[in-house]
Amino acid sequence: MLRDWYRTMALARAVDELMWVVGAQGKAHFILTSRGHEAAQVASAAALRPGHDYVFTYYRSMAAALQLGVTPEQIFLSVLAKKDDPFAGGRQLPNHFSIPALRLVSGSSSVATHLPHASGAGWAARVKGEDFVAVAYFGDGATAKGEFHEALTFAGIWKLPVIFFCENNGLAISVPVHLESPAPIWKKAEGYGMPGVRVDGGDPAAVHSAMAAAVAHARSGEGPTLIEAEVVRLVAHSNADDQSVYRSAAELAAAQALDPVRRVRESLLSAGVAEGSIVEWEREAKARAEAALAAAEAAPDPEASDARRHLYFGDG
Amino acid sequence: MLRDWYRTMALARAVDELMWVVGAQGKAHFILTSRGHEAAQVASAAALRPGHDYVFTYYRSMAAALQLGVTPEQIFLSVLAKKDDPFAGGRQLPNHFSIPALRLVSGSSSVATHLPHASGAGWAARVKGEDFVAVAYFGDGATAKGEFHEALTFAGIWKLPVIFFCENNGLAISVPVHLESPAPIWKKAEGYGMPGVRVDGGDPAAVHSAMAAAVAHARSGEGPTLIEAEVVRLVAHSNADDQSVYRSAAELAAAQALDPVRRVRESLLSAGVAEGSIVEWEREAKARAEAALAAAEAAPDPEASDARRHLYFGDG
Amino acid sequence: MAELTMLEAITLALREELARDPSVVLIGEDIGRKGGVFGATRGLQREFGELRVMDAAIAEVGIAGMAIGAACAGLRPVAEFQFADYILPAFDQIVNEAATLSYRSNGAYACPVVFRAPCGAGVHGGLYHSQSVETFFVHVPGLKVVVPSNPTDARGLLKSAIRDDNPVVFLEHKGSYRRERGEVPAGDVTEPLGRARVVREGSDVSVVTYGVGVRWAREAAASLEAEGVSAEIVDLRTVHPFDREAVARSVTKTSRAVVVHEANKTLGAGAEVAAFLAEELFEALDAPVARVAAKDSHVPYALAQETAIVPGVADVVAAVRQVVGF
Amino acid sequence: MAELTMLEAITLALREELARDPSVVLIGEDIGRKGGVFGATRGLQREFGELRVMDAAIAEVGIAGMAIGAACAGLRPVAEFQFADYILPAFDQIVNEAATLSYRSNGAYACPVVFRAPCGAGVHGGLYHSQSVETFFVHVPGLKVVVPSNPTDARGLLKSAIRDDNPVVFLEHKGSYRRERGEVPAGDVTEPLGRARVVREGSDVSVVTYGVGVRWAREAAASLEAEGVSAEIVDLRTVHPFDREAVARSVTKTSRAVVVHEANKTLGAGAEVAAFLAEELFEALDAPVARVAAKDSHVPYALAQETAIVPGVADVVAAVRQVVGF
Ligand SMILES: Cc1ncc(C[n+]2csc(CCOP(=O)(O)OP(=O)(O)O)c2C)c(N)n1
Ligand SMILES: Cc1ncc(C[n+]2csc(CCOP(=O)(O)OP(=O)(O)O)c2C)c(N)n1
Ligand SMILES: [Mg+2]
Ligand SMILES: [Mg+2]
Repeated sequence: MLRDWYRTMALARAVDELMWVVGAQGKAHFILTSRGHEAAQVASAAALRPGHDYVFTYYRSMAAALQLGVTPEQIFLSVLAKKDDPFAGGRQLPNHFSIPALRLVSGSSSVATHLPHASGAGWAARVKGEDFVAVAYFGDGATAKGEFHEALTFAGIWKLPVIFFCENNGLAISVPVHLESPAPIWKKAEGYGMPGVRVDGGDPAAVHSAMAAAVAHARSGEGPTLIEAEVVRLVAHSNADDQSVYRSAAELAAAQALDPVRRVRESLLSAGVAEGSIVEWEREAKARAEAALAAAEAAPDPEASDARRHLYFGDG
Repeated sequence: MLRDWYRTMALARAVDELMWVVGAQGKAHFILTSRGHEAAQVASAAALRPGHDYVFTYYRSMAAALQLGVTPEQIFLSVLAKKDDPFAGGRQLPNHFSIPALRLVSGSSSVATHLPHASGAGWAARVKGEDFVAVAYFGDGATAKGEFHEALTFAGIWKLPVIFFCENNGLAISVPVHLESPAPIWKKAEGYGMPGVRVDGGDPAAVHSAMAAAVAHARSGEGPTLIEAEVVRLVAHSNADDQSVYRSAAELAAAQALDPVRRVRESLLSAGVAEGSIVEWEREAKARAEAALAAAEAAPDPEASDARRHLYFGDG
Repeated sequence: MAELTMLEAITLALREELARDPSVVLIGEDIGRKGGVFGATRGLQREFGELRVMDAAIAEVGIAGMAIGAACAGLRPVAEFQFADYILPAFDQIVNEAATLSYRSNGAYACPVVFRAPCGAGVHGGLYHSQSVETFFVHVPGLKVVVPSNPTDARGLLKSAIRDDNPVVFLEHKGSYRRERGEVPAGDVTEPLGRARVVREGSDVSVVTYGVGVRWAREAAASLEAEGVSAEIVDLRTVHPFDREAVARSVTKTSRAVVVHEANKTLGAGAEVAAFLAEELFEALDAPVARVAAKDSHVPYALAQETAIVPGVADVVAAVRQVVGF
Repeated sequence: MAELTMLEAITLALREELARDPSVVLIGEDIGRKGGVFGATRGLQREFGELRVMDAAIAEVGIAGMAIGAACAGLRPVAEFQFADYILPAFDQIVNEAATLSYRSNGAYACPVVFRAPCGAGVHGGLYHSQSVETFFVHVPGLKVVVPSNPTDARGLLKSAIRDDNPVVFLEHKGSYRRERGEVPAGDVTEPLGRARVVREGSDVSVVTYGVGVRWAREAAASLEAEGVSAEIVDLRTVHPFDREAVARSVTKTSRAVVVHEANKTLGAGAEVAAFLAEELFEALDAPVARVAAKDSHVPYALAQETAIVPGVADVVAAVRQVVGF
């Protein structure tokens, strides 16, 4: 299991690094990243049933998306805003994951607005009497918004099958978490009558068992859970951000020391996995990312004449 | 002290009962009430410095307003929407208390929107280096709104001198508190890094000491407090509401048994206060309410020609 | 079928759609045990259960968000906002989330949500129980805005709104709830969104309006008749996107137009109608386009002042006289 | 004084007002340590401290509410919304709370708050970094809406907005931040709210616009000059309440009008200008009032599609030709 997760993490990292190159080349305008969040995303998504559970991601969820079945080709089609971008046809910024067959629901770029949507999907499960759960992925900064409160309030009152998965990287762009939340995030759960769990987001096994427990809890009708995964943001907020203005070299070094990809790699080695096969997986990941980019670059751009298409559903 | 509080409570009750008569007579269109909340309001407001501390009330805060220095005359001017209504000149529904000299700040009729305003006033205290505190009064239903969350988040992060005083009467119009909050209200405080206290809102001494502690805490720079006072709603939500549709006779009887005015009256008696003087205070209260109504009825109505005045500050 | 008030027609539409389609659900404050503060959902929770007719906490952002998320997972929610004044907290969810879902998913996700709210003044409710909020939604692509003027339209349009795959803001004038009564056709009859209706034929002037304005226009037209003025009344019914063809047809015929609504004048929905006419029917117009609307103010509680702000029949009569006499 | 970009002029205005008046405070996301995502507040937290230049949590309702409450207690807050797209969560606070405070307190409470936000498209930011939101606020009595087009106005109008006792929504086109540069006068110079300015004299047509539209109009006017068309440009500067006298004066002179803005056409601010002209200047107009605006759509990320939606110089030229050739 850890091996498969590592391969997905390595793929996410390879795609991520290539994205920044494409951005630096000016081929893509806006770059969003999951670098440092990979273990938390992959191990949590691995506890879900893709195509059955509804997943509301955010712009940092690329590794989770890959784990759920999104392909690197699809990601680069969105990074390059191509006509065949399956998420948005080039309308949205990159990495706004949306694939109905995977029950990955399109999100806006607004922080936290998708949390009540997850509660709504949980409501739908109860109305239909089906056993899917809904998951919302979001950051620490999102917990300050009223949507966080109202979403957890409804989920708690109606014992909706929802998992609120917070990836706490300690920053909201430049604002440190102590200026976003006056208390540890997992502690907010009690105010909503639901379990609150904090896990080391760099430890896939810990993340997976916490998520699996929350999913089982939700599926069996016992209601929602708030999970706080402690992660690190290894790079700038986006390619529009210069983090050196607000983040010291020491801070950055401390984050780098917690790079989840390296941490998992090391535990594989100490678990006796041959370095050779790890290197091979990493080579495959890079190759797959590069092939995906090449395919996407060859794809057509959206047509100006389609600019107003789908303003209303089914209008063409 | 308890005697003074009782006299204010009796006055609030007398004004309240007369309001409903005026409403039934069709002289006033909309009636809002503090009946059942008097002890919590009077004893908490008694811990404030009127004209120094900023108070953000809600439509149910009539007893608190009287304790802070609002007069029955002023209340009836607002009930009858008279030109000289000091709160709004007849623009607002009754009991939307606003008197700058008392630092009573005009509120809208929207639930919970004034909570962030109290946090903002607390911010002003810190910026100016003054020792006033800000208080927001609100109901249990208000705790579900995003404003509650964002207001407590800012107050908690910046240790603002704010007291969030929740009057939990178990209902939001017809919706019972278990459908408004998934957890006890006072328990939400921990998620905001502030003390949370629950008190019997029918016990003025308990309310006053909880409020006095919170005010001292805030004034000395230690930050905000959330207080939950358990109260009862003795009548319908407003004169537009028929509570018999959703509230059983047994429920109503249980609430009546907790009438704070009667409870305080009994404790005064058992404390040896002569019934005669209590009856005298009650007679005075009724007389004062009736005189206030008579004065307000004689006052002029607003002029149509002033309908657009003050749309912009200082425009006339 | 029996004569119903507009309020009864709305309850009927909700009951019919709940019965017809198990994916239809309602959410709102006090809509269950109390049946809504105006009674629009009376009896529905007992009939369909508390999960399908959900008494919501006071959390308008969450109510709108729950409805949107449920729609993504296959339901067709109808969210009630207790007063249109209290739909504003949900503005971001409706505008940035619901209105964009089809577009930003490149047509992959529909957003079949109806956002219902009682709107309008004249019931002496002050600043926060009197607002007309349609403008805020008419400016937004991806939304539809419906404002019925009578029981038959209220039922037929609400049924269409619930079956529509797009987010619809459905505004019900609370003054019309009991005042408007009429025969409602038997059977599963719907009214099309996006289509205006000429509710009175006339030759001298076109009164373009919707909602409560239709009643003012009818009463004005009746008294103008006595003066020999023949007014045509166009009930837009759907305010966004509005039926430009129907408006153009009528104004081309009468060459005079008065636009009427209760909302504030500045950038009220009538501004778009007037601008459209100034742009597209310049040559057909024999007189300036007049607008009858509220006097750009909040709605005060004191009766004399409310009356001074909110327009009515007399204002419509005066505007028509002025335009016809031009 | 030195030549400044519009962004530098805004920073200057904020620094000057913070220094001038200890009751002026700023609150917003990333405005402190980072100095704002566009740099509008760079250096100000170091200079004035973290209480007066507050790095806010991501909570727009709270940011607006904190500002309103602080204003009630004697401060003059300037709240920054990182993008105009994200001012919508605070819509209820701005419309139902800030805009009504003076009115509902019968003139007892002022609400001196400035709500600043970078607006507009053309920086390739997709649906949520490109919006024009002025319409939502122009419909609201009690609010003022300001959209500067150049550095001198940006500084002078922002200083006036901060000193104004009413809530002001101050929208800064992010495309103008670095593109617009100019001499900014030395000293404590302010520009009056509510006053338009004729930025180019002309005789054949009045181009009424604001914000980024002023640049389009200037470029269009220059190329139209070559065709012998003399265009007058009226920069509204304050979009609400707008300077009706100035617009009427210009259109009375030219008898032709083109209204230009980047916001969507349907019920964009231009609809009110066009409706006003159709109502009040009917006889002065020799041609229909044309509107240049976005094509009623969300703003897509893909460059070719964004360009297809958002208007520009060529659209202004075409509209003027059509109106002049009428
Ligand atoms: C409502 C809203 N306000 C502001 C923004 C601008 N913004 C984009 S990302 C971001 C920081 C989010 O921080 P966090 O939630 O911790 O997520 P992270 O990026 O750290 O994973 C902000 C403020 C936004 N997108 N939406
Ligand atoms: C934002 C908003 N939504 C809905 C309403 C309608 N409303 C008025 S009072 C009320 C119930 C408030 O309950 P609670 O907060 O418990 O206060 P109580 O009246 O019980 O003291 C509701 C839903 C409102 N005023 N504002
Ligand atoms: Mg973060
Ligand atoms: Mg209550």
